[in-house]
Amino acid sequence: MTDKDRFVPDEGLAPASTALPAAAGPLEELHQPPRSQWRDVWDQFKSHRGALAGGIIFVLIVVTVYLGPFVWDVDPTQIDIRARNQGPSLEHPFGTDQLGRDMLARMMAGGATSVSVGITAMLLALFLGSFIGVLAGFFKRLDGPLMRLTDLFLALPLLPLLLVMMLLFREPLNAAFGLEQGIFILIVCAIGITSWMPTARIVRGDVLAIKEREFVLAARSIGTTNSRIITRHILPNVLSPIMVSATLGIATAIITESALSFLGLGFPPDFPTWGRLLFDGTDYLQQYPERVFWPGMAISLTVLSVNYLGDGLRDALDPRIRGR
Amino acid sequence: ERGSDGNVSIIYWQAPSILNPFLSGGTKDVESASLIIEPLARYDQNGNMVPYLAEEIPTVDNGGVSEDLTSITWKIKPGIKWSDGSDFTANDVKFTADYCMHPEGGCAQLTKFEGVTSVDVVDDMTVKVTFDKPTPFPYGPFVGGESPIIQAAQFADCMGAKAPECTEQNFGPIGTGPFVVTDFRPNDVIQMEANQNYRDPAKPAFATLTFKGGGDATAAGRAVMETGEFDYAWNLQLAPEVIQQMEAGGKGTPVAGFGPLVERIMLNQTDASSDLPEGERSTAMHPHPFLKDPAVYKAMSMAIDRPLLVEIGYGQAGKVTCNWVPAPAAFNSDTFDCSTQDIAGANKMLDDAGYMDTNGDGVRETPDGEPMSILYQTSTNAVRQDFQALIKQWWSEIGIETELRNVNASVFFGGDPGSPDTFQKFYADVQMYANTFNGTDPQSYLGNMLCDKAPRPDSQWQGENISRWCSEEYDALHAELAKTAGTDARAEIGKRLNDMAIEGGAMIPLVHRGRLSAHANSLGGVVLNVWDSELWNVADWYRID
Amino acid sequence: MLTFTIRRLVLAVPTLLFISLVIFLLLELAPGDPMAQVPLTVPPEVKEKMREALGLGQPMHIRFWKWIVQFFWIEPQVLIDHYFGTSFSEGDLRVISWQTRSPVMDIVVQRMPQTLWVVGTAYVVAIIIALPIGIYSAYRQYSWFDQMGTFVSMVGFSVPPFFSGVLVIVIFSVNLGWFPSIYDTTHVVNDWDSFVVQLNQMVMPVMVLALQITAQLSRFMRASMLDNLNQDYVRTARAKGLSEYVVVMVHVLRNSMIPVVTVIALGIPAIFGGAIITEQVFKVNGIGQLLIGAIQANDLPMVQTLTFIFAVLIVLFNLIADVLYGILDPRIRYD
Amino acid sequence: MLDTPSAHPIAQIRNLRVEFQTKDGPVVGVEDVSFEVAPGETVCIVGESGSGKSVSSLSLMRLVEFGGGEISGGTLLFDRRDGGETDLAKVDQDLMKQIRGNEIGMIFQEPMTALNPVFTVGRQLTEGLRVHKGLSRAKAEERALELLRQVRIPEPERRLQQYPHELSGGMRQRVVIAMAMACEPRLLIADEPTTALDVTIQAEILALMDRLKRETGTAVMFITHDMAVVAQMADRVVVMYRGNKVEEGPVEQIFNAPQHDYTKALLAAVPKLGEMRGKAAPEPMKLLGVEGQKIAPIPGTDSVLLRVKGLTTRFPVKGGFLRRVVANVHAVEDVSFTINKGQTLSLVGESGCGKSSAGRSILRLVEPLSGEIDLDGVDVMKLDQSGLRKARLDMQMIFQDPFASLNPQMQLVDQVAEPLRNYDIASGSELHDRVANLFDRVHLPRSFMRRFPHEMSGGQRQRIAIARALALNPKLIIADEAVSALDVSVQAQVLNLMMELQAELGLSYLFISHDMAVVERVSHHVGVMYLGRIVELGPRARVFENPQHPYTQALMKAVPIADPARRKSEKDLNFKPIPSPIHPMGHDPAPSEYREVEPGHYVLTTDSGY
Ligand SMILES: Nc1ncnc2c1ncn2[C@@H]1O[C@H](COP(=O)(O)OP(=O)(O)OP(=O)(O)O)[C@@H](O)[C@H]1O
Ligand SMILES: Nc1ncnc2c1ncn2[C@@H]1O[C@H](COP(=O)(O)OP(=O)(O)OP(=O)(O)O)[C@@H](O)[C@H]1O
Ligand SMILES: [Mg+2]
Ligand SMILES: [Mg+2]
Repeated sequence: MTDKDRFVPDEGLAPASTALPAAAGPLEELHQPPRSQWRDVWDQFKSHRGALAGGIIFVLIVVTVYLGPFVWDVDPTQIDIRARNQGPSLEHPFGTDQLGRDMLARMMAGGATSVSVGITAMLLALFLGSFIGVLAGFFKRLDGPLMRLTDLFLALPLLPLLLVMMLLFREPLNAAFGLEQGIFILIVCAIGITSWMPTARIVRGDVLAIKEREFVLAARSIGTTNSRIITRHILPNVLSPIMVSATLGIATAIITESALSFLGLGFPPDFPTWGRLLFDGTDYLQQYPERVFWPGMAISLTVLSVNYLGDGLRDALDPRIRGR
Repeated sequence: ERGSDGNVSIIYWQAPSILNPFLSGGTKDVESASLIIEPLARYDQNGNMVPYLAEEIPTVDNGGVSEDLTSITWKIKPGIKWSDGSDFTANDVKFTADYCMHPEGGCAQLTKFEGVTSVDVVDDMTVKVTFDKPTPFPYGPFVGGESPIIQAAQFADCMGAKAPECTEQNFGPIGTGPFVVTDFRPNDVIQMEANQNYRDPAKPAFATLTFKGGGDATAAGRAVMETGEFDYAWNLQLAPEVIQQMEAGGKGTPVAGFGPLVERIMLNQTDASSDLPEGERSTAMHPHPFLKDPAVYKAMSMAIDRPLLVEIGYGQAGKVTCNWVPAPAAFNSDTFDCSTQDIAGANKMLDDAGYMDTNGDGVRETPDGEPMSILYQTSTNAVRQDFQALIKQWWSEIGIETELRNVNASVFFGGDPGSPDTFQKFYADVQMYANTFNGTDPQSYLGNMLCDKAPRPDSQWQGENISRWCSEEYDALHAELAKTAGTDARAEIGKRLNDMAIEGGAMIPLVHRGRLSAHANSLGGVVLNVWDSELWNVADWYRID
Repeated sequence: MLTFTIRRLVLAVPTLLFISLVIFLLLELAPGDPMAQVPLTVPPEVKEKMREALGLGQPMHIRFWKWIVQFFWIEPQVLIDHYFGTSFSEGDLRVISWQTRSPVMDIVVQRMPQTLWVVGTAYVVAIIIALPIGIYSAYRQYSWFDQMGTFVSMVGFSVPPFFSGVLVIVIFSVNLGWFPSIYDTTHVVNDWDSFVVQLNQMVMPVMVLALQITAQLSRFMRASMLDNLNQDYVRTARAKGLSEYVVVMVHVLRNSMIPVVTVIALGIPAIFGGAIITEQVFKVNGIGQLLIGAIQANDLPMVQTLTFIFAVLIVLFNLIADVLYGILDPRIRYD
Repeated sequence: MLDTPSAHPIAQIRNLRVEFQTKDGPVVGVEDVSFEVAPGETVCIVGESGSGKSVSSLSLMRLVEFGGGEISGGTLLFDRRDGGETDLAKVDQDLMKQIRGNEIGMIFQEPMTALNPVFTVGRQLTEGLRVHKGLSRAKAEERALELLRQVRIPEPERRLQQYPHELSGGMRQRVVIAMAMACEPRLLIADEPTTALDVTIQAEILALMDRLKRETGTAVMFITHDMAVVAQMADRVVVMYRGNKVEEGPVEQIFNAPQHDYTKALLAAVPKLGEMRGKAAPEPMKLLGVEGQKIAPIPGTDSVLLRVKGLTTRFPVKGGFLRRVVANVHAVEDVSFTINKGQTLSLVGESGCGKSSAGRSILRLVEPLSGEIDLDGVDVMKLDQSGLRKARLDMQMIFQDPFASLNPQMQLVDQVAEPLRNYDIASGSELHDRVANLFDRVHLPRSFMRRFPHEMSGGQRQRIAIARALALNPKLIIADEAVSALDVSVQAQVLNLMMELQAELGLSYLFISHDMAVVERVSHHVGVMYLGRIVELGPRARVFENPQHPYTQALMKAVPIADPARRKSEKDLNFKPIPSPIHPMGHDPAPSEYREVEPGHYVLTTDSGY
């Protein structure tokens, strides 16, 4: 073995799956009717109780934060200064904040931002990570430079990077997309650009292993071009580590956004996010503990549900498990 | 008795980086250094000057200040020793001036020495400062915490470009103050012990002092008032409820004092629209489409409920103000009253002036058809963000649409001409921050509104006239102030200048902010002073048993 | 293995130089001004003078070159001088922080102990907790214990330290009064009592940090164990009549530790880098706090030096992880 | 042996039933199996893949539990060393710990993975000894050394310090055997100990086990699906089929007078060396239960399709500080041959001799260093990438591992259609029709088109691989160990299919294999490779009946014959370890020179390294 990096797994994520599936299975099942791949995935997914629960909760959260405002149509920025710092009541089920804004409305508005940031930033990081990982793993010549690039990004300090991005891109983005959209894009990019590295390493390791598998050689022998080998043969087979990165990615993105709020680099102040609500509530921890309870709970619940969802998806997408 | 009360511990949520106030203008550095090095005279809690290392305050009356107001002569108190045991002389005073005025030194307190042509040692105990022109207020050099005296012997090799190499000196200056440094950890903690050569043999009461830095205001307040780990916490800018809650902890007491610090909204007199080319944006070339109209800014001011802002944001550490210079008391104008919100009045004023919501979207348009929507920026800070939200709401009630933006403080207040987000560039319609001045004389502070101080591209966007407000009348009156002596006469002009700026719509003052600090109930002798270092009388602190 | 190591080390030099250039350019581009924390009462002309005194007037490439010389040539000399009493570096200008006007490296050295005490202990504690949890969760996959472990570690993973830190302070310092809320960096450990005091003040930050690290490490350990538990050699070991303990704790664990150990090694730079938010919340004032403070004050030499040291550590521990892998796994030989 | 039939059996399995709890409900691994093993006796258990052989043996060790299985019925009586018969199905795991390794030893299927990669051989060998026999470290090592000598590992002292990956497959399997023998168990279970190995190594291992059994008197339970191995080893045979025992009897009886249909089919499917003696052209095998089989020789033509001359392929070995090439693996060295249209050339030889490399070089899936490849007038060596893509329309490859060579994430229809899509040969419904036709060609129901590889058996998977190779209507198919991984019965089906296609479509094959019996069945010509060179090349009949090169002769001797009457003894075998194919830079081996011993039958005269 001359190439070492493929053995080096990455922080926090499940290790790459490299083992080959066992030989022939029993012959009996051959006479069952054929099933579609997605039904299979779904069947496997359904049988994972945690995953199902996680999925349901996640969908519930998503539905609540996006559709909730149509039901509970209180403006989250509406200040009712007489109703400051109230506990839960019928009028304000989650209470109000220090300016008398309705916490339920703010939680939903904040959730919409946090979840959107989480999902889009994760998608961006995933795209970058997979792209770089696949290129590095597949083309030997690109491997060294791309991995050094990964080192570089790991070493870059996040904060100055963010400031530079704010400096260079905020105005043009604001001009092109409006303030909220502009900031949203900026933050998503910032999180995405600084969190793709683990994915890239894992994907690269897996691609290196899969590239050596015989079906890739077989594909080459039937005249498949490189780009098709990558899209049809390599990518589907690194899907499960990518899925795991994805689920962890949503969680990290939501948490990173809250840290950005902590450092004052996040969304505009009248733009609630769960991270900001949690941070703002921390000062009032002793007086109004429910103010930190709701956002803290929401973040944890989302992260948990996404994690279970990811576990289930990984099992469901892995033919080694599904096939049995 | 000196050293009898053990240890006193102070927490500043911003940590001192250096103990040489000439190399850093930061409050944290100036105040921590004030425990060690002292000026010739200080301001007391009422803003009166009191002699420290000087025998008395020189005035025209006692002959210390020359009749033509071009020089001032200080006499040093006899018998003062540096903490290393050597004598404090006029030489040290002259050296301090030379040190700060060295062209390559980058001295942060250079304004203190503005107009000084020479500092001469008359004799060991006398030093004379000469100015280039009559200076009605000659108490810049060597007065107040920003201008202490450093030891000539220690800093002799640290002049000019060499200043930063003198780490040892900058971290442990020899002083005449009540404490000497035993261990300095930059941006973390300073340990000190009582100065054995301090001029009052009974002071300080504490043998050692710990000065911890870092964290945030909440944690500092908690450490003093709730857990009792620390004796003194500085500048607790916290929501009033939080302060109340902490006070209920029963271990400490918050104290407030008011200097001239005002939280205000600056109104951009120029157009900051991003449609304009870089270099013309936010410059006098393009006046603001509607903010210069008195009806508009007055309506905007009327729509604000200042008492509520005080209650929410500052509690006992805030007062309603309509003035730019609310202190010292002599300078506080009583021309305006703005303590009641008047939305209806504001609406009427706008209606009358022809700003109507012609298209029914809830936002008024100018007579030219431009919607009245403004960008409102400030630095990132919990209280400011609450203010933004409230004011946005009030302004929406008078048909002005507001978009909010907050900028990281280090970018906002940093003067990087390359950044579009600095408060000097003011690429927004209105912006909120607080400003103040040192000492008790507002002359140069009032100079901030002079026409030529407006930040411009050709001045690298430097300049204090942030709102780019300009009035010839004002400039003329300010020139007169610079020539006028006598407190009463100066105060009269000062108030008129203040009124002109407010009336003319340079800014909307919001809250007169005090300083809120907290001390442990067991710490006696604390007198909060907003005119000088908060720790000015640390020598008098003692432990209540 | 030796040539591999040396080759990687040699290759690391251009990589690091490039990284340092990128960091430098990034910091140059970043908006911000070392004068941001100077009060507004100081007029712009004075600030301009102060900037010049910091050397900001010089063109960019000269400043970069100066930094390179100071960091790679003068600082090592200072180190040599310090240890051998020589005086190579006398009179040379070291990397000077703009905030404190003192050599950056001195401050870094000063900050190291508390960072290592707190973050390092947290890391060790996390490892000690995470490994058994991971092992047992994998061995009893989908058991009650496993589910519990997943739940707790996920919650631990999802709570930001700016919240969990304040929460434990409110509970343990304010309400119970067990531990100090502010870390005393000057505390010297020289006997048992002072050690107890040190432990006391470390408990909370270590708890908060360890929670997060444990969450990730235990997941990783579990995954690695699961991968190995189904391997053929485990069956062989059982067929030999070894007890379950030996099978799991010797055969499986040894194999599972290979990736985990490298992951642990890859996490070590983070110890030296400190924990920005946790240090801030508990006022530990270690490297993390130093970095964030320097960034906020736009102290470019400090930020540049710290991030560069961090980059060096990342590259170095990447290499160490690879080498460790080679040592732990006899199948891997780097030529 | 059988001359002590009255001896009390060491293990009696009665009505064993094992179930696995899966997500789709319980699965029966073994339904009802009973048999017994007497001391000093070798019982072979045969049956196709998945018939429950492994599960039965693992049940006896009580290791099924760790795989999620459960013994739901039957008794497993075991005669313990200190007297007393125990029902292993009932004892607890603590007692089992003392029995496992101590009284029952087990050898596993996969020598590559059965050893723990991170412990030295010595450590793994001594572990059991120290647990069961309470030996000190030094004593245990002494005994380990003795064991290694017994299994005839060269340089046993050094081996103790080595890690498993540093040993070859054969050596590793010998270590596993030594490990199983360490505590002198009374019963040795060997679960397909040679399936993954080469003929030559297999022969050695079989001989070794036989000798050990004779020397120690251990009872052996030998699991395999290779009838030739059974013939070589067994005293008694148990035939299993889908979780049941279908037949049991002494080895001669099973081979000569099989009773059960399954046994008959199994035996029929086994290609036997020498069966083709006297036949000029290959012909399909006669399979039981297949109606209307047309058995006709496939003569092929005499026109040349592929001409390979002086093919040399080397792999660089990088090293040193700058990672420069310091040496080369001489994988293929000056190889020349021709293949005629409609005929098959087989390449045989031990693992690592360069067969695959030669095949891949022809397709230029690895870049040859030099040589000429002429495929029906096209100079393959001169083609650029796009030309090469076009040339691959004419030559296709089938890979060794039917699972590994299919993408687990793609439906079969897409995999078969992929080459057609790649060359834009067909699309839409035409594509679908062509794929359906291909499925018909390889005798797979069209309903399989939407399945995934994991839903197929090994044989079916290999048919998909063949269909995919056929999609482009190639003239030449390189079949790299295309049947090695398959069960005998499946292997026979696939072989027949390949021959059928050859007869119908006039395909040419380059057939790469190490199984001499299979090669004899399918080829027109045979090339024997050793260390990168062809040492002997000629018509199949000549090479098999009149091997000239010493290596060919040794290879022929090693092949076990599926006939209990013709067992090989250990002394027939003499294999030298293969020398390293790695040579330093600049090493320039002499060209190969051949002597024509008979018309078309060439033997290498220059040094081959053997
Ligand atoms: N862990 C398991 N879970 C579920 N089913 C299993 C498990 N192990 C074996 N089986 C099933 O038990 C049956 C018998 O398997 P076994 O491994 O004994 O076959 P085998 O005869 O040894 O085959 P091979 O020759 O491929 O090794 C098969 O149908 C298989 O699917
Ligand atoms: N990509 C490669 N890089 C370096 N060496 C290789 C490579 N592929 C094969 N080799 C070496 O070339 C030699 C011939 O290998 P090849 O795979 O052709 O053997 P084979 O006869 O097909 O063996 P098997 O029966 O095990 O498949 C071996 O020594 C092998 O280690
Ligand atoms: Mg088996
Ligand atoms: Mg091969």
